[in-house]
Amino acid sequence: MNTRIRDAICRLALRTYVSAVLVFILLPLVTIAAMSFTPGEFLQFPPQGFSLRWYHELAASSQWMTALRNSLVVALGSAILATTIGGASAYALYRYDYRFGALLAGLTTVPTLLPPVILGVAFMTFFVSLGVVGQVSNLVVAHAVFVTPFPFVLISQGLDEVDRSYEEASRNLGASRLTTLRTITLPLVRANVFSGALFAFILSLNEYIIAWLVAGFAFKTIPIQIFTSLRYSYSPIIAAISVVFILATVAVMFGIDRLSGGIWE
Amino acid sequence: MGTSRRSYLTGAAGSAFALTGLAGCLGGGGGSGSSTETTVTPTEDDPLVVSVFGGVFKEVLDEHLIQPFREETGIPVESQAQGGAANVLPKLESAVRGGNAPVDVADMSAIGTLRGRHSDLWMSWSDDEFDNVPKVSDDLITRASDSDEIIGVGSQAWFINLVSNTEVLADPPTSWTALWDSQYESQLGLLTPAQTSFLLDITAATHFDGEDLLSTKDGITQVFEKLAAVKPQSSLWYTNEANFEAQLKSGDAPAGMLYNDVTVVMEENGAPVTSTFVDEGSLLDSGRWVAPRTSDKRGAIVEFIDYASRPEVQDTVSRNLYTAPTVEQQHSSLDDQTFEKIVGPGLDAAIVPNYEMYIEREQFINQQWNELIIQS
Amino acid sequence: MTDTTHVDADDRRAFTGSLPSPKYLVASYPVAMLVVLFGVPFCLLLVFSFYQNVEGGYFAPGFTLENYARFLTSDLYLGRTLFTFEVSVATALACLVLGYPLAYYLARLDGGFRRQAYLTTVVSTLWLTFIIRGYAWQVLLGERGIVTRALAALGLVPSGEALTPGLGALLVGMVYVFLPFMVLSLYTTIKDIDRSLEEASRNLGAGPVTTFLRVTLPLSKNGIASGTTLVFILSLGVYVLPRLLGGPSQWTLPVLIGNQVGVEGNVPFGAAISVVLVVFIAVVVGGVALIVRDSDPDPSDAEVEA
Amino acid sequence: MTGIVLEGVDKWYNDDVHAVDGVSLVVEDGEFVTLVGPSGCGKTTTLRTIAGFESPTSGTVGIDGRDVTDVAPDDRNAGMVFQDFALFPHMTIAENVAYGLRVQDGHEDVDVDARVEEMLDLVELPGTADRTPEQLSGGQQQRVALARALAPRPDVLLLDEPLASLDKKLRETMQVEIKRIQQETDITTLLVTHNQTEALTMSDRIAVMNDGHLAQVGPPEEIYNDPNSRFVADFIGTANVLEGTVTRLDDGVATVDCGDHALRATADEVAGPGDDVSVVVRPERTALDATAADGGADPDVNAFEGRIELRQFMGDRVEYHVDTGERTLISVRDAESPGLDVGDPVVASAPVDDCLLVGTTDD
Repeated sequence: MNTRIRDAICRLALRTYVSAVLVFILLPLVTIAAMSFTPGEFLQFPPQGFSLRWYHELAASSQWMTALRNSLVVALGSAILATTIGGASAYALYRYDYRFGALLAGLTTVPTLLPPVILGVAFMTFFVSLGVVGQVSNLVVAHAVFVTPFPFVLISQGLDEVDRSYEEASRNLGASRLTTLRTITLPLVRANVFSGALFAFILSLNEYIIAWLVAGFAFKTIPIQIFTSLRYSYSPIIAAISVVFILATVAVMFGIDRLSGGIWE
Repeated sequence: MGTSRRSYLTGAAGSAFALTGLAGCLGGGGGSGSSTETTVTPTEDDPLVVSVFGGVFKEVLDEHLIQPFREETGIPVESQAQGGAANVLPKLESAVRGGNAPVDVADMSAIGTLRGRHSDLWMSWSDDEFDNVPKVSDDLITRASDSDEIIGVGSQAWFINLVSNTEVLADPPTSWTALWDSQYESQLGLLTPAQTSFLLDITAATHFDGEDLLSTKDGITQVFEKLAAVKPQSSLWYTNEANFEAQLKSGDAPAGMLYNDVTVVMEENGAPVTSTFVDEGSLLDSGRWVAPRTSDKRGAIVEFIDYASRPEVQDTVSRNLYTAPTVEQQHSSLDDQTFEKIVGPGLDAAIVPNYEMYIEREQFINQQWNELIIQS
Repeated sequence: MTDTTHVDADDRRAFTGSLPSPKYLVASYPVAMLVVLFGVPFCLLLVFSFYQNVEGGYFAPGFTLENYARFLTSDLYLGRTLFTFEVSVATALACLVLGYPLAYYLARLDGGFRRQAYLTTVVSTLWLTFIIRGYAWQVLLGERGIVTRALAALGLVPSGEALTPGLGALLVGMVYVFLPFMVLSLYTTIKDIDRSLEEASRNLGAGPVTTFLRVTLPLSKNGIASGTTLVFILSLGVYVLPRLLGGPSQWTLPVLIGNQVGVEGNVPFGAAISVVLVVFIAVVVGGVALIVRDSDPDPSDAEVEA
Repeated sequence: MTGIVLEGVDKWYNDDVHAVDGVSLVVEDGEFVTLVGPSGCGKTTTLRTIAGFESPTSGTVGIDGRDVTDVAPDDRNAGMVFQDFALFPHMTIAENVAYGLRVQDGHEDVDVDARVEEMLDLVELPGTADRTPEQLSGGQQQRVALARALAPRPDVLLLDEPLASLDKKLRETMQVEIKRIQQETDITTLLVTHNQTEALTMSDRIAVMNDGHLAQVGPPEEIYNDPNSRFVADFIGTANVLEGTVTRLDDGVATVDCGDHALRATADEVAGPGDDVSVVVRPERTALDATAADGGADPDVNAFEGRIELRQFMGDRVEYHVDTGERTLISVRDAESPGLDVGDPVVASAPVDDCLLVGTTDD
């Protein structure tokens, strides 16, 4: 066969395939978005008409708004906590040698590799044993541990790229260790710190099973609220909140990408 | 088991206590000692918190129970949606153990009420504290195991009926024997897990002349063996009503077991479905108003439960939710047609689950049940 | 992470001075937090797995092997373990086969903008809760879902029948959820393969297929190993998708754990299943690490890229 | 007050790498000393020990009359210029220069601003205050690094290969600049470099370091003209080194048997008959003559017969490699002197005074 034709066929097949996969990835999102604009009572695709009805109902629903507020509070708290833990761990490992350094690195990264349901059960036994049940802080702590690997890894990457001589120059100019951390090291890895925190935030925001096992009685985050609602009906309001979440997630991802100057490159 | 259940519980509580002590201030004074003697009046900042089932339940109860109660008594009250009863209880248990129950009153399934009783979670009352509770059907009152005190008062009752899609099945099944009828192979939607489905009770009532069989392990095994024969007919084991509703409506699973109230709502919304009170008796399940014993609002709790048990409140809720009122029929003012639609041949004709069995043989039943529905 | 020859000048002062070394002060915060907030819960999980369940009640402290015995002697649970394993393997392999061409295409795409747009699309779903994604597929594969209708129109499935719940729906959902991990893992590896190697092969007269099989594929084996392991491990832990897209016969171990703890109130047994699953994962990770020890298949690295 | 005092500084890494081996060195007030040596000789470690980034295994470090061995880097008041300049990329030039003052207490803003201006004037970069490091060229960054190090008025200035990343032309300019600034500020300076030309042109004194210890310390002329070891001779400048054994020693002149030649060389008292030694001859001290021109042997001159093997034109001079049979000698002549071509027979000769006897080993 003619080589050029053969290559062209290969390339065409590949491009067709890639398009198909991209459709596969986008289809569910597009469908949900389209259905959220239905004026009717039920999920329909294609939707009959266009209406923001379900977005209004969402905004007017104290249940959903409470869940949204809960989600944001938990995600914010756990992102901050996770960033301090992951950041300190990354800084310690980057700055010093420890005989058990690998152990600390492992301890920091392993929570994401474990099935979340197991983390959830572990935290449940933990808080039950402590006798501290139903506090929002429980969920903040549980999610923080779950998402710590992300700030850890991103900040480690950032520190890895920071030349040690910047810190030495600062110390040499008379800045104390803390001043150096504050004025040199942190500003230089700021993008990584924010990216890590945002990853942690978004992951906590979207996490279900740990939240369900650890959250107190009647405390609902958005994923819990969606799961519970699915039990009773496939209301378009679920599509509406999903769209809100998708947009928020994409916005945050975009922010991370801008911050870190293209994390995929 | 040689050791009594209570001694296990004491042990568990003891260890929880020790750990609470270790936790120090974290527990916020995790003392879970009886606080029933003191009663606090709810305020706007610290209202009476009532948890109810989510979805339509909450909407209706907010409008026809919570709001009117607040208007009439002036007691600040707010409602919360809880998840499905099954997964709520373990959390409530841990909360009460921690001494900080997040709600004052909960609408609890009958099984949940009994589980809570085993763990000594509930506040108890004597009959004479209430005016309206005596009108509630005795079957729907749960009492403490070691005294005559009331711990749970019927909130709503609901029937699990045989339902079918009228477009697919011209001749809807009316007997539970349909579940074993190969005519319905791969057509039926059935509830899971065991303590939501009550298929053990249905099987015992349909094939074994009543429920005595369920009092022994051998009997239960026998019932499970019979139950295994419904598997070929099942097209869907569901936990989410929405799941089966969609398939029932579309005819994907043209028949099955489903709550009468849910089905009636579907029918009224124009879906081609019908709900049938079964020849052998529909299954009657019900909820209870319970109060975690750690709540400090005893006075308001009693007032609320008594208000909820008023016949006219019960009737209003029933008219809107299509659940059965829990007061005896003579106190109800529902017209015959409505009564027929939501209670069918009456509470007495129904199969009442052997709730105790599900608790005493929990692990055994769950294991058997999982083997039944999961293993192919 | 740190060069081993560098010893900080401050360390010495730490031993001669009276102040605690900042070296250990810095590490003490993450170590303390992780030990207390992760290590302790995990040990408690282990401890609870030996507790006794109280029927109709809670649990009783003590030591019993009953929970493990129940798991290991039951066809039900062993069968579920096998099923969980099979689903995870199937997911990992399907993601590999489906993701490789895409990753290859993206890695070899010249245009910065187009690549950025495609990559953004691929990862756009990555951080979205499984629940929304599972819900979307529930709708798409429902009896009136457009995928169902499209497949029915093509005569691939009987018309008017929902594809969910079912094994097919579960696998579609799993692949959907984990494909981005695989693509990113492979993408970073393939991108690092020097393009001139492929060109050299073509130059020597090998066709595109031969070049792929003899050059590209062997050079990307690290990405393949880390991506496949990562997807496999994450698949083992999925709870939401079997609940949303599968019926009881598609329930995996995590669902059973969730049911034991959250529904049946049997925390000790749920803890025991958890421990078994952790051991299983550790064995798999250890095995993979042994097999590809010298080719750096660090799954956490792949996660980072993600 | 003495600028920098190192006393018996030893540095071991992990008990098996002996990076610095008993270095003692004094840099006087206002003096410019260069620490020169090949990569890995321990010179950077020595400098970092002075700055406080490394801690000596034993020995002491003194700056400005103060023992700073156990003092943190930020309390040593030793300004340092790093090899890659390490200008803070997230700060402007002015912020970089001001940094050392800002992190100290008690500096008024106006004072800081004045000092920044003064420093930028000193390094001849006025008007760059608001730019960022990446907007500057390599040479400009170098000047900023210098200004930043000098701004807090350090007691000593440490320069760690500051010119290594610059191209040749710029490097030469900056050598002059650094020297000028050092003289203007009269600051005690220790420069670390592997570049012998830098060492020779800039320093008041040179300390040659090899394998962790100091090989020779002295003014550039001394180091160049009178190396005390084969290593120093080889490392600083170009040298012809001939190995042999001392056969006779009289009046400070040794006769060395180099196999094919018996050389006469000016000897230090170190050598005695039977010692293995090296004889060092600088290329520019080696004369080249056409063979026919000379017949008799001058006792004060060592002569080697050979042929031109290679001719390299260097602009102002020409370098010849002469093949004398057993070895190749390098000789340098002015570009103006009569040309010799490859293959021409020549006699390379070096006066005995310019042939220096040193030990064979590096010690």
